[in-house]
Amino acid sequence: MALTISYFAWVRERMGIGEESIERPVGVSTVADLIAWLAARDERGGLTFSEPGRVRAAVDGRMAGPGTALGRDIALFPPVTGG
Amino acid sequence: MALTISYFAWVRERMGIGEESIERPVGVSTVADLIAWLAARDERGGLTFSEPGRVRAAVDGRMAGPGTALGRDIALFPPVTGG
Amino acid sequence: MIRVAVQDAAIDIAAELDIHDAGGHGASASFIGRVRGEGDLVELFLEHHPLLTEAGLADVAHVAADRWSLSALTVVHRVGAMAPGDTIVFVLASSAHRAEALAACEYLIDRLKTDVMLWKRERFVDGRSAWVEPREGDRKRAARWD
Amino acid sequence: MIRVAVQDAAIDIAAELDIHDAGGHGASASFIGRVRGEGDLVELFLEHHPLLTEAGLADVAHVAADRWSLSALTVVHRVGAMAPGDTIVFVLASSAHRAEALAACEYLIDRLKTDVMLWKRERFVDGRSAWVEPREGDRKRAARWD
Repeated sequence: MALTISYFAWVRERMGIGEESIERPVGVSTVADLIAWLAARDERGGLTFSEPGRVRAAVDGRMAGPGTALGRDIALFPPVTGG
Repeated sequence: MALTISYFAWVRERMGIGEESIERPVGVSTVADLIAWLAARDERGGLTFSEPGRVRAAVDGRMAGPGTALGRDIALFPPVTGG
Repeated sequence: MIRVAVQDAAIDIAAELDIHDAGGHGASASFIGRVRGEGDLVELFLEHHPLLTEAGLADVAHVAADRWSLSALTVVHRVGAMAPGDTIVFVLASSAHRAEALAACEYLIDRLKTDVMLWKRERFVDGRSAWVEPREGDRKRAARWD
Repeated sequence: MIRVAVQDAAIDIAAELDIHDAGGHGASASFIGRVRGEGDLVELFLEHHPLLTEAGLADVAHVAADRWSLSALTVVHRVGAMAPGDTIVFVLASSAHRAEALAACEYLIDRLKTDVMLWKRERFVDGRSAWVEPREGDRKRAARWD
């Protein structure tokens, strides 16, 4: 199944792209699974996600935790600093 | 010694005047003394100050309690309702 | 900068905001109090003391400036006759930090209600007129800061 | 009335205030957050999520509207590149009662800092650029409302 991943702030800068589409890898079913898979995929991923605890996620437009099941769209980003 | 008394809000309306000057009566040395004296002076005073606890005072520009000594100017008024 | 005014004229909030905006303060908290039109009110008249009202506002403003770290503070109170919807009071507190601005703004409006020499009289459509009685809730809110 | 906007354009505070002023609400509490110019900052860039940022603002606004008795609520957040002194965020809460307006305004600005998808990057006069780290103080202030 296709999965659209978007990146924001320093996660975007380190990944070098704003968005990508991938086929969901076998065995990757939660946010934490995906982050671990991205960290293992290449050097960029390894550097970006060396501290998974610093990364937040939204799945299909809703804030998500590490154990949240993946949907069609996932956004990965640092803790927010608005206001 | 001359004493200027000013009245505000319903205290002014009941007294029928905004300000008056009197010679300080013998034995009248505090805010409470003056209010008691005004209440005894005439019918208007009696009606205005029938409940002395509803009246507040300022002496020479500073908020004052019943026991505060009189100065040159005294303002008598209801509890405030600004803002 | 502390600015305190008691005036008959309508309060020009945009002009007051411009002064703080020019200061580039990180945070500005404001409060606007307006005449409510409930109960067939046609006029609110606010009586003041020609000397003590402004002095009282200035006292409250200086206490706030001592208590919180503020870079600018404005308090404008209208007096005289007002119609429903008119602005009675405007408080604007600016600071580098939002918590300071918010707390000072709330303090000021709470204290204005109980500490400054102002008296409200309401006039209604049927001709009735009455002085507003102080509210216990206002006294309690003001006392939170003691 | 709840109005939420995320925009690149400068925030027109006077226009936003006019909308609430026309409503004749008894009390309006507002908060203005501006770009601070400390530490040789030359630009603040605010990145947002094209869909989720406005949805997040709307969520926070609706929670406030459920929690307090409000007659009107406006939240406008600027995004993109800003200079020191520019307004980043404007919150305006109106109610018949001042305590409700003040509490809702404070709630909104506290929650915006931690719950809405926005990321600040600062650029300094020497060319350095850095993403702003979340502050523990902001997290604690936001958690007071839980």
